[in-house]
Amino acid sequence: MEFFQGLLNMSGASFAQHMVNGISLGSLYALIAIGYTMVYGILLMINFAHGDIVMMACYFAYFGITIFHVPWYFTFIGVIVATALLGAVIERMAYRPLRDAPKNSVLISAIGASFLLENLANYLFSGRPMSFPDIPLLSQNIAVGSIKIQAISLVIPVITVISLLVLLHIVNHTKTGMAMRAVSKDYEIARVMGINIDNIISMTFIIGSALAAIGAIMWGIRYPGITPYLGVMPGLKCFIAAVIGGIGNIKGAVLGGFILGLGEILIVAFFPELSGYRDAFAFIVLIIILFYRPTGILGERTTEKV
Amino acid sequence: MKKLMSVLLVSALAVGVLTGCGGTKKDAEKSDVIKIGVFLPLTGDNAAGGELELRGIKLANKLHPEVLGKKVELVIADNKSDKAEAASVAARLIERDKVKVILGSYGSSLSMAAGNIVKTSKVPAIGTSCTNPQVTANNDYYFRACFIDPFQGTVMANYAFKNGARKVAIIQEVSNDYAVGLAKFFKDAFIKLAGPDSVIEVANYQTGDKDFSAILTNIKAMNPDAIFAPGNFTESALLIKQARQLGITAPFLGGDTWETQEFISVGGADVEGVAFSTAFDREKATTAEAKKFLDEYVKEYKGEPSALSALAYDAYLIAIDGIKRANSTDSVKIRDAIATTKDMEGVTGKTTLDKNGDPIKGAVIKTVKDGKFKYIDFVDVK
Amino acid sequence: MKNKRDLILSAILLIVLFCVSWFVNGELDSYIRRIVNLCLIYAIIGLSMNVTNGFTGQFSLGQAGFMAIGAYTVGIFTVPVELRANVFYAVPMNPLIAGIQMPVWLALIVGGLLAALVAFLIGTPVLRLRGDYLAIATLGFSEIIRICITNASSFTNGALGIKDIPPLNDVRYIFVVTAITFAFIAALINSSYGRAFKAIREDEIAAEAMGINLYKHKCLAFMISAFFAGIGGGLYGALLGTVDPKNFLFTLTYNFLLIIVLGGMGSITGSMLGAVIVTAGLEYLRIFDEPLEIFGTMIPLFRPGLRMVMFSALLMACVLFWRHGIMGTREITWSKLIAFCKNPLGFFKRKGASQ
Amino acid sequence: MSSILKTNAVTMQFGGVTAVNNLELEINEHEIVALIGPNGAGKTTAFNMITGVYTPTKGTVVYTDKNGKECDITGMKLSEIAKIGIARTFQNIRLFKDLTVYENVIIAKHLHIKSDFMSAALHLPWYNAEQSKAEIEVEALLRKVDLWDMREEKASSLPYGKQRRLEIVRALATEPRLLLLDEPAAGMNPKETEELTSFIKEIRDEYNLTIFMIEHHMGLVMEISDRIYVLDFGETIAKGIPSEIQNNQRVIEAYLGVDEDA
Repeated sequence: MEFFQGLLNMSGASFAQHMVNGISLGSLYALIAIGYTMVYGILLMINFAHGDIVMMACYFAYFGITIFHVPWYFTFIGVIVATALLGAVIERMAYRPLRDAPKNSVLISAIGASFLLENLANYLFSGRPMSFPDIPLLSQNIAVGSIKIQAISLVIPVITVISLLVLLHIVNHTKTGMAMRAVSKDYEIARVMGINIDNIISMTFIIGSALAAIGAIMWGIRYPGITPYLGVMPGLKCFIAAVIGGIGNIKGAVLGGFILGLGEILIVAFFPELSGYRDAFAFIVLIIILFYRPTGILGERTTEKV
Repeated sequence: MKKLMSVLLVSALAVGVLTGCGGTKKDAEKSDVIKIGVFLPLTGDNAAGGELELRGIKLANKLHPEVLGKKVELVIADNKSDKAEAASVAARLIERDKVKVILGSYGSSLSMAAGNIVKTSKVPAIGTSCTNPQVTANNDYYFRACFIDPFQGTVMANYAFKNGARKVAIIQEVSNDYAVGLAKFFKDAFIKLAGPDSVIEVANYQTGDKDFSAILTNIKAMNPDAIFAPGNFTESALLIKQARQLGITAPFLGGDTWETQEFISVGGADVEGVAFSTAFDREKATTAEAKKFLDEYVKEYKGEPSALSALAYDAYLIAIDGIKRANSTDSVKIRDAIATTKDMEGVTGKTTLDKNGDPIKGAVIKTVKDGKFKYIDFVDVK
Repeated sequence: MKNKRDLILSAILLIVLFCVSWFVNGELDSYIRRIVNLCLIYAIIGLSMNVTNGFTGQFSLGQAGFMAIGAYTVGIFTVPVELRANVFYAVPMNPLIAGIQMPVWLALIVGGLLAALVAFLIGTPVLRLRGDYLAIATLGFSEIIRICITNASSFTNGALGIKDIPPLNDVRYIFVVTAITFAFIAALINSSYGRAFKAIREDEIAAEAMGINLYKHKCLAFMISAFFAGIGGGLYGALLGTVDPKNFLFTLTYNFLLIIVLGGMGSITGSMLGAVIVTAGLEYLRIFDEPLEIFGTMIPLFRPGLRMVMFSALLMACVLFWRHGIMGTREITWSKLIAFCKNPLGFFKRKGASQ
Repeated sequence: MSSILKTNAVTMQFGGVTAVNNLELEINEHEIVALIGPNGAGKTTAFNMITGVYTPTKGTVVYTDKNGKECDITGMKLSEIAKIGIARTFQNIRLFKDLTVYENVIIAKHLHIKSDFMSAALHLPWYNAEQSKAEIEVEALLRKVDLWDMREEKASSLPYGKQRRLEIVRALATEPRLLLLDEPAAGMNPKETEELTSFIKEIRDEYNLTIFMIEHHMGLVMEISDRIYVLDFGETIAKGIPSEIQNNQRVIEAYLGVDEDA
């Protein structure tokens, strides 16, 4: 059957290659999804602007290295700081004023923020793509037998796991983390208990955006074309990854990221005819998951009080 | 209170629309200027191409500021790489600014969106680099300065065949009209040359995709002699980069969109040795106009001019030439004159428009060498 | 009594407006015509979006997808058969539909119905979701629709899009469609079903306890919304004369989001106002894209792109400082207008107090 | 007297916790029955099982409709329950806050509108007929409970007592046979409670209802209820007429016990 041609004549080598591709893409999704899920976990709102924060971080890196010739390791630190600040600012401007507003207003505000960032980038940096600075150390190729892999693709999963552990530590074993969990459970109570909600939420955004920056750097090195709309698709897909894993659940985000990354690669690997539909895959998975397990794979079920 | 504000806002905007947005240029009918409208994507996906073409047009206007003793004034409008915008902008140029001729746009679909408007309001338009045959097909008021995809596709197919390719793979940006059209013409032409099953795979990706490892891994397994990958320069550059990383050595072939600095800056060393068809190169700068263009361009903008700028420059010349021969500022007369353009000496050679309003001109094939675009070959129409 | 008066007044207004549209169509240039047409079409879609987001309180972002369905139906079926070979030059048109040609009005209705059908199919899984989940899922579906259109070349001509759609830019025609849409939705909202929608928006559990079948009514609202979005999309396609998948990126939906947020979620007259302000406003903001000279010095600020920055900033400002938009959930009614004419200042004082 | 609602050993478990265990209720037509018990005894859970908010883990709920036909309504959808003539109010008032008093009540008439949305949207004769009928009934109802003068007020702007009353009126508008009231007197001052007491009696007779209510206010309960069920930790610890309950040892313990803890 012609349709399954992909399945039949796939050599072991290409399959291995596909797996490698999938894992490297998946870990990238996972890395960005963590930031998403963490913000959602605390605020119970989609930070639509997350993808665009990633985009901005890429531009920061570009200006740091290509324009101001700062060595890349310094630049990256700078980028993370700058992006974290950006995140805090966005929270201050777009979300804090709506703290007690209906959910939909917050959602619209989030969409507005992302739309604003895109247009701002478009206006400031023009629509012309810029090339993410090349870091030979990370972008070089490594060949394992017939399997080719980029150095960065080995780094990404490590970074992902590290950030995962760090984040888990922060959330579970630090005072801030405890406060965060309190806020996510019920911020009226948290307020009464004397937690400064605003600081905690700003903190959440700072950490989330820092993660976005790390993700952006990895993304930029792997896919070095920077445009104002760079963040849109990764943003959506990583959100979907977070939902699949169970939004608000940090481990879930990682799981979701890998499912999505591998899925996207393998669907094309097995059914080359469907390559044009690849971007639809993420959404279809999303809808299936939402249908059968609205709270995601690792998310706990909730019942409404009447 | 809010309500009051709202009412004020409404009226303010409404007034603004009727006066402000429309009447910004009161001198619509000054007799000593001829207005030429330029609608190009200056923001959005196609901004890069748009800017390059704008350079060409501005340069042309600098070198040929007058016609029929009147000053030529450019009215530049951004169509945001968006069709709805393109249509509004075209209407605005015609109705508000009373332009006699329209130049643009980069991107065939954008040009097509304006097609109906120029047709119904009888103002001639000259496409700069919209290579899709549909633009001028059954539209008497649309012309263009560039060759069209069927020709471009055939050229690349011949080139591939001449260089020993017998089985090729096509990777097309499936959501890009330009890429899909070009891929089709290439496929037809190549199958004619190398037999029915010489195109072993047609893979698709969407505009904005960043990861191509999956389709590339599939194609690697088929190991084709060459890969034809028409599409936006950003995506194409990333595609080629990843192909090289996966150890695909087959040469990449593409279309004229690749000739932008971004293609090289994003693609880096990996895009060395690709081949693509385009309209112009220094090597073929035979005409006097071309010399002038090259010198001025280098002075004005530093760096080598791209074919896009050259084509835009020629589009302007075609318009001026038409107005001169029509010896009138009446759009319809100008249109008739443009339709009969013959051996108009421009930067990309002598331009003669056929009955569709498409120029009969050859194509240049270029490659990338040491981070620069390099001339390989010239293919004339046979 | 009061009702009769309102009916008569509305009828008069309608006639007046129709005459206006007649005038616009005959007397004004095609640029103004185009803007007016866009206003009307955006109003239709804004209204449709308000049915789900504003009245039923279901935050859906699928409008672009439904528009695409409508636009493509009109595109595919109104292109003259003899021109089709020329349009579908890459992949020949599927024989199933190659022969079918429809008048615009029929194509519009078919498009609307198709959109409604799709909405029905989508509704089953999606409408169980709440808030942002629903938003993201509907957004996902509109992307899926777009991707399918991109790939189903033999029906939709893929990325090459459909050209040579007989252009429809008669303001009167579009005005009539808008008027019908407005009337229908207004009547629906003021009917028992409309109140049921509002009940769902206010409190789903209580609404259910009142015997309102959530799924049935949500789905109904969703389908009606899709239907009119389809109609609007059809007109949009016919106005442009050419459609391709890139027209219907999900960012298109944001325009209508701004319209209903600015006009007021859950206000029909608000949506109309919003549509006019946003569409006209976007044209007005165009001056920000043009280089501006003051006393012969270029202001570097003004260059392409600034306009869209303003646009998005407006959306933000609107949500942050003006959450209820111009109308909130109120409506402009004849009685209010009359009260206003009688005593403008007092009218606003009262309003001010009530807020 | 014939039964209108029966529950056969209904049990509700959340995870490991048993909120209600083997509840055996029987409510007869035209009765006022009260369900009392300390906080967390599972009273509201019982309500939610009857009205289909929750599906019982086991056991069945049987309802006798107006033609005297018994039907199993276990786990039936809340909206369906309302259609067959069981209306309820909520512990924490659930009015349509941003809508007017009038709208709140007329919405309840929607389930009696037979015509489809098309004829509704086009305001076709048969719809208009139904509609005006509904309007007349609502007006009558609102006048009766003297809320008519404030029909244009937003529900949320009503004083608390009135909101409680409005919620009951809204439930009445669905023309139920069985009315479930979840703590109707909660948060009311003595005067409001007085009014409520008479109000409940009044509507029971006026609309020939059966009323089943959860209530903490013993004065009210003892005064109006014909029979009382007492729940504690999900178990039915007593049932009977008010006088029996008043001096039932276990009930007193249950309450005193709670009082001590509190």
